[in-house]
Amino acid sequence: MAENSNGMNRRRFLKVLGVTGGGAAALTGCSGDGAQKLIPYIVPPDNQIPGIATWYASTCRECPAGCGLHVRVREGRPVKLEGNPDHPVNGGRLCARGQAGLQGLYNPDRVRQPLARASDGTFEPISWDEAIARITEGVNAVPGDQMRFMTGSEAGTFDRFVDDWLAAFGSTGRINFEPFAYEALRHASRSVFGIDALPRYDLASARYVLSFGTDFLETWSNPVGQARAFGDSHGFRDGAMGKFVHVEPRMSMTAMSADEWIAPAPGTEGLIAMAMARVIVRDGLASVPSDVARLESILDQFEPDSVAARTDVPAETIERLAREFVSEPSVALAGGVGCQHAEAHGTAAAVLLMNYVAGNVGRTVQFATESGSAPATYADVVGLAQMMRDGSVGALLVHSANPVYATPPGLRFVEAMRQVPFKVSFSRFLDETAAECDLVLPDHDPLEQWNDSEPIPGVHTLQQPVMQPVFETRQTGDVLLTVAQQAGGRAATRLATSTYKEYLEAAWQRLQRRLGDPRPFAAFWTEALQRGGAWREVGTRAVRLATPMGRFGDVLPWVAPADGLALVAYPSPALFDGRGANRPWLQELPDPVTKVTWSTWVEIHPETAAEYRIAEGDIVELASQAGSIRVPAYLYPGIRRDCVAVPMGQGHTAFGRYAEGRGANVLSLLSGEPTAYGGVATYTAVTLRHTGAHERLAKTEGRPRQLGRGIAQAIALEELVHGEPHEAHEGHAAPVPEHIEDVLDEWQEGEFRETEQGDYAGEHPRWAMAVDLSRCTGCSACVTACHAENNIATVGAELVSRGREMSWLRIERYFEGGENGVPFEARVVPMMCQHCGNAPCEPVCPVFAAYHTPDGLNAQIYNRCVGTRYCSNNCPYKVRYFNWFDYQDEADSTFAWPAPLHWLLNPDVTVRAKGVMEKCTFCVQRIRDKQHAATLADRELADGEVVTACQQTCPANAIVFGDLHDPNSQVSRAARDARGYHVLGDLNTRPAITYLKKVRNIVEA
Amino acid sequence: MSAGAGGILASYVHVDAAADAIRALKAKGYRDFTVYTPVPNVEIAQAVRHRVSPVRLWTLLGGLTGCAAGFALTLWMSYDWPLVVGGRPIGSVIPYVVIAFELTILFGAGATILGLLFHSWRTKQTGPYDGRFTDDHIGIFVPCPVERRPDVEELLQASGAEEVRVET
Amino acid sequence: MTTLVQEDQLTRPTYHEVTRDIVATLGRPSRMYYVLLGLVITVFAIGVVALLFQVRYGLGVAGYTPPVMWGVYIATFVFWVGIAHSGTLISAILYLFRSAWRTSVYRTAEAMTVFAVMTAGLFPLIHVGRIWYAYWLFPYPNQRQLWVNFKSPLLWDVFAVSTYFTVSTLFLIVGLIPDLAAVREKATGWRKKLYEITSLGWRGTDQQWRHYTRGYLYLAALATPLVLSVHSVVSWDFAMSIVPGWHATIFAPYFVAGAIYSGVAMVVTLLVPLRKVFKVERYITVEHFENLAKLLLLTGLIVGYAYAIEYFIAWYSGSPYERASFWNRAFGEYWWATWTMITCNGFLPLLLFSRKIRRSIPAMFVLSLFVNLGMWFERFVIIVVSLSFEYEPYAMGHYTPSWVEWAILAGSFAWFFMWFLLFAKNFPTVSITEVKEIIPMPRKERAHA
Amino acid sequence: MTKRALFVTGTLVAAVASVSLLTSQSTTAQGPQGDTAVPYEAPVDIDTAGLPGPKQPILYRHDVHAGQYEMDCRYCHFAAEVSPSPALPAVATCMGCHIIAGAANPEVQKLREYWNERRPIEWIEVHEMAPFVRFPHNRHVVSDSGSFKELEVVEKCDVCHGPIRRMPQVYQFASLKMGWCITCHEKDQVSIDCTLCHY
Repeated sequence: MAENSNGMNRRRFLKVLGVTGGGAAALTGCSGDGAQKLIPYIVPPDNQIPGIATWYASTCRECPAGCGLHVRVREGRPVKLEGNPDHPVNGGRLCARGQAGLQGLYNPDRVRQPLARASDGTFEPISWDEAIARITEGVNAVPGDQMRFMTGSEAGTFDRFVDDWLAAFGSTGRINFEPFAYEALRHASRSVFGIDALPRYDLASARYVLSFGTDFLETWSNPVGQARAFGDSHGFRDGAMGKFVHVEPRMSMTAMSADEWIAPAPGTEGLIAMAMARVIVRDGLASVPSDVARLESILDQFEPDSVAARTDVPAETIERLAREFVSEPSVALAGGVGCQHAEAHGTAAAVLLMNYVAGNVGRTVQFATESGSAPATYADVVGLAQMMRDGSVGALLVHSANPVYATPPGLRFVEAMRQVPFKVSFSRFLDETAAECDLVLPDHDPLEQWNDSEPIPGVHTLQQPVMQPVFETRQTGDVLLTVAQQAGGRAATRLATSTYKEYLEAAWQRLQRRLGDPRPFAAFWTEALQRGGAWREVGTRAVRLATPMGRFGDVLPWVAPADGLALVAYPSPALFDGRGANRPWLQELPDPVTKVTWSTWVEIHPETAAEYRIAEGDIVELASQAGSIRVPAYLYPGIRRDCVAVPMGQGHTAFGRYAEGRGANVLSLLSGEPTAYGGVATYTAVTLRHTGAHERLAKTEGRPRQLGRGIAQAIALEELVHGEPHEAHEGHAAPVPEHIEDVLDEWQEGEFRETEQGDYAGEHPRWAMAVDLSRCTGCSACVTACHAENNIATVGAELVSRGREMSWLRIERYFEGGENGVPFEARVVPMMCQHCGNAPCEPVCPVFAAYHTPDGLNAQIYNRCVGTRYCSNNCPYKVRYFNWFDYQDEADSTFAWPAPLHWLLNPDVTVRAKGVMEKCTFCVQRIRDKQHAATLADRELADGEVVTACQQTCPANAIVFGDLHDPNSQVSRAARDARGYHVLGDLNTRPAITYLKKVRNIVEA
Repeated sequence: MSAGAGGILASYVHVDAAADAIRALKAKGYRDFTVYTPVPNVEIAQAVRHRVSPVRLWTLLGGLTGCAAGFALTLWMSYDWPLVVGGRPIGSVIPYVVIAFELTILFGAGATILGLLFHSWRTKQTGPYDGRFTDDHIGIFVPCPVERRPDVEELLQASGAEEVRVET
Repeated sequence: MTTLVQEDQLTRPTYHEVTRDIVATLGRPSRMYYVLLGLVITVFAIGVVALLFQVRYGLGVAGYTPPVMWGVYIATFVFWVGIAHSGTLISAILYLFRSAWRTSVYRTAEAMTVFAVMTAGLFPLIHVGRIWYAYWLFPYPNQRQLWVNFKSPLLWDVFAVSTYFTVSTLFLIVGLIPDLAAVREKATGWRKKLYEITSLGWRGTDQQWRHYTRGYLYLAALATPLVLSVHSVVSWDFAMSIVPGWHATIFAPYFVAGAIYSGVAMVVTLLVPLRKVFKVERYITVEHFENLAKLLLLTGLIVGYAYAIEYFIAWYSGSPYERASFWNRAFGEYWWATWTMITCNGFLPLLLFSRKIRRSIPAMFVLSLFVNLGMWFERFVIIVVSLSFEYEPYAMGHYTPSWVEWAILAGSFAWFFMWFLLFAKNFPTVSITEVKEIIPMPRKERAHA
Repeated sequence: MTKRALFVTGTLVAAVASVSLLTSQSTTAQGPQGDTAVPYEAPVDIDTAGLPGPKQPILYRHDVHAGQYEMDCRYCHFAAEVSPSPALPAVATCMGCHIIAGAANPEVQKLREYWNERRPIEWIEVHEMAPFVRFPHNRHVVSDSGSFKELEVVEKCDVCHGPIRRMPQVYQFASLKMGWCITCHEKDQVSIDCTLCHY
């Protein structure tokens, strides 16, 4: 194993390896001599026992949200990331991107040692000493005012550190680059309330959520935390639930969870908000703040009737929304996709204003007394590019930012960069920006380094190294300090600390003083490390309308061009702005809306597509003034006829084997010019052309409609609360009359009693699960969690297009309505093995590879499986997955774990061989682990002790797991719920999974 | 029947002639003669008048054994390591009927063949034989001591044998 | 049915002529024979290569697209098992019915049965994911102390098919013994040796005939229920599942009829060239083809009826899954396969109502080819189309076979014909003894008259 | 008649034979070895070439450490009671004693080289489990079910590892095949559910 891990630090590797468990052992079959090697530690690391997982608290840095992590470490290798339950940001949950953090750590395409540009333009590996010598020389050569340092959005100690470091070199040239800097929203709070801060939305206590294109369940701000809050407020509980209305030209993943989706003309969301404000003031629906009087004149321009025509939303709808909005605790959201068009600052302002008018500001919309450090606006980046072009930048240092990819090519950032004589990247990967640099000094992975972050004012969350570095990388903080020392002079004196960790601890000592914590620092520090950070209360401040108020002409909407179509470019829920593109898990994660993997696509309304004679998979050319891309078409009824939508994140020209040359980068359609509020406009006019080419979309979806089979069931709130719950059975009627069914059941019981002997005597638990569809948002975090926990292979686009994906857990997405007047609706249902009591897959297996365990699991014994695949044919849920190829043989093109990616394999789970069937096991390894623990401690398992991977990570808390034989367990109670139903229950498969119907808070027309 | 014992071998073209000869021989009290025919022939069979072949008993017993074995095998194996599949009883007889049936046929057929070989070989004749007997001639071989040959010969000739020769 | 062949219709050869003519078929093979043999062996080799390729890289090299987990392999398996059936029907069932006309065709049919089962038997192995563990399907004592699951229809298959192979092989051999004795007398050189051994010292004594006729009768009596059971069991592979389009009580009789239908067609396909090459038109006459044609017509009608009734029940059951499945079958992505099947098996055989066609050998030959094609497609439709459209709409998929599957399919035909060619030149393909049996032996009276 | 009777008995014999053939044969698991009371002298000079089992980078003598000096197995395999994996002693653990002890011994010198060079010792795995099997050592070492009730911990080790306290060089004692596991589990009425070990 070590032999073929070129560039990997062998010694460290051996040290960390310890004794490998089964999963990894399966991969070490290739070690030179046949004999298995057992490699002990030289010095035993404290608190690590081979075979027992150690957990460390840390912070996820996959996006600026800054979720708390618990890292599961086995034999020195992190094998699973889970949310930190005590963490205020994410409360123990993670999204798909967070789960995939491991694939950043173990990514085979990481920069394995310092690289320097050779004379022939290629990179050559160099030693760290030389690397540091070169950078020191480089930065000493340029005067401070010509030095520019671009980092990602760093809210924390590193942020200050970089400033200090630059200062030490007499520079202030700091750019804090984040592709989505929420410029419009900031601009709006400045113009409306005169404060430069982002509002905090309190989703948990709002009973009525009105989102103006804010993708708050996908990528915007803190999706995990918001999903949790949303789940609590909108999920159905004892006869009540909140209502969620989403206003956006396209039904995004977030919109799929909405009770009502309103598709206005693109860019006119602001008008609707203003009109609603107008209605509220006009009819005095709410006790409006006194200073609203100043707005009357402005609001007059926004009578619903006049607005209706421009927004394409009927006046009565607007009136209704306004009434509903003030009828209960509500919040209107601005930001995200809906606030990225040229006039988005107007939209944001309008929404804030409406919140103000409705009296939400100070309640569900709050402004913290301290505003965290703001990332640079896109305008700043444009400024930087300009300076570079002028040649007034002597040295450019880039850390965890990829401007070359993440800015519109129209900006021509690359050309600008080439004017800079000395360019250094601290990137962990050879991304587009690093590829342009002269020197690459790879930073540690977030899981290998000391750091902290303050994603939300008051939340100080820590990162600690959870393993020995995989490669010859160094933490940038330390590198910079060494540089400062070597540079000597003022720099050396101003940065006295020798390691970044010291600098960090110093910062935390200050924090401790600030918190007034009397204990010795060591105690405080240790506790912080264990908790994952330190939290303090940050108050909110009252805000009034600014005087003078910003221009309200801003509310003028972005007008979609009459000819051609309006393009909506949105961040991909899986790949975000593209930084996830080198993680196979995320590439293979079906998009929550389109279910497409491994590629870019353009969403077109079927009717529009018909006009252009475009079928699914046809390659179309999208062209704007800025440029053009060729992408396959996906026909999506959930988008306006005059719009098309393309996700961001693909079309990388560098960034490793999984990202390179895949799909297209939609940014090339967007103008490089900054908008009035200094952002990138992601709405633009495009023309569509059918190229005549065609490709088979690599999507996991068979058919988008349920054919009336009641797989994803929903029920209207009234019907549930007042109507007869049991009448709500959707799909067709049961195939046999009641009295026959009773007879059948009796007979079934008889059969069951017959089976209850020996091991099956029934004192065992029966493991079962319940999934609450009124909470599930389809975010697919569970899917990636399942990949991570169960060593599921990723198979690549070609195999996915042939339906051969291995994901044990899939989120089925079904469309409802959308034609002849029925409002369009999308439903999601997580589909995994149902562990049926009458499992059809079991009796057909000739060799008992599929059988029923005494504790009610539908077991699949991989090593007994011969591969007849009869079980899969006979599984009505189609949740069994077959190993068509050998995914662990590096000789094969389908090899799924190129070193060191195989280090993330869970040692407790067998890596399945070629030619065997596999499927969801209810995380049997976790069950057995807890059972062993309980037996050794001589006690009974408690309810909720066993937590499956999907349940653990679910941001909306939609999944419960436990013992069905215990009448008081959560899962039994859920199974008895009036909303409960079994998918395809009329087949008498007796599934162990109960689905709780989605509840739609709508007034049935 | 002692090997190589001499006798008279007659060959016929006409089936009725052969039948007459057989009847005549029986009338004269000859029992252990052998009749060769290219095909099974009703007339000859009636003339010879054998008891029904015991092979059928082999078939019956084979079949019964197979059936028993089928149920024994399936049931015993099911309970030797009981595993529940699809909520069915451990030993569910209905599906096992198929196995039992197939084994019935298999053992039955096997036993029939064994019986066939066993009996045919037991009664295998080592007397003289002529290749034409599997083509288009009927043969009758009457083993008899020298002193009785003349009248046997005469009898066979009379019944219209195409050829009669003495085998020693 | 004994009167199917009027004695006067058959220009009566003498016993001697029968022996002569049929032994003549074992004479020196023509160059054409070797060319053909070489061809099939080559094609077979290609199939083997494809299989090795699949074993090395995994089943993924076949065109499988979940949820279609079974495809060409199982379809072809069922196809060959089906082919096998007519042999036993003609040799056993018609034997019990004492139908005289079978005598000159049954040997060919029976040989075809054995080779067809040998071919079919390969496919369950070819289609499993871990062929090297296929022996786990047999209940043998092992250190794991594990047994097999007798509730699985696949296990029934294992027993049914292996039993069928054993019994039909025994049946063929037993039938051959007297013939081999006859051939023995004419043969020379190594072949004489061969026949001396294989004829087990047969002499046709009264005692031998006494046991032989009984034994043969009982073998036929056992083979008859067996042949019905085997394809029933094969059909239960599908009927026992809950897949819409598979889960039907009509399957057993429907499959048996279909099996005999395809088998008879294959017999015709084989007999037409055979009688020409071997110049045995005198024994295999138009009458035989007409009788086979009538069998085809009968079974064809049953199959057609089954098709119709499937759709009726799908509608009548009221089950939305069944209805959707059959709607998809007729008008879905695979409509072409379905309509090929219905045309070849449902409509074309209706031509056989015309005596002209029944008695026209070229017409029969062409028709038999169509029926073979149609019956292969029937299996393809039942398996692939049903699987591609099951319960879970999200998990529906479309399957197209890959070159590996086509190569192995071709290889299986080559394998079958290889054995048949080898058999035809070394063993009598027309039963000498039984043909003689229906020719009365010469009698004194008539001779004198 | 005789013939018929003979036939009947024949077939019956055949049937019985076939069934009895199918009865599971049993592999016997070795219990704890003889009297551990009597102090044991490990042989001083042994023919290393002739020893069974793979040749290890260092000839670590279980018979000396665990046998003669009666060191508890858990001194080195410290995790055996708490973890599915018994754990290997870190080089530091060895050096705990050998920093002084056995300086003269060439094998100990090898050990010290490893230590000085901070090199891990790459032991050859003797008891190699198939990757699809889970064997939690802790459950077995702590177990008191069936025949394990009256066993000392070290004796429990012996059940699978055999006379390891008499082995100069460790060799695989038990077959570690599934049948062998099952026999013991059945004897002691421990569950034989497949997912106990396979997942």
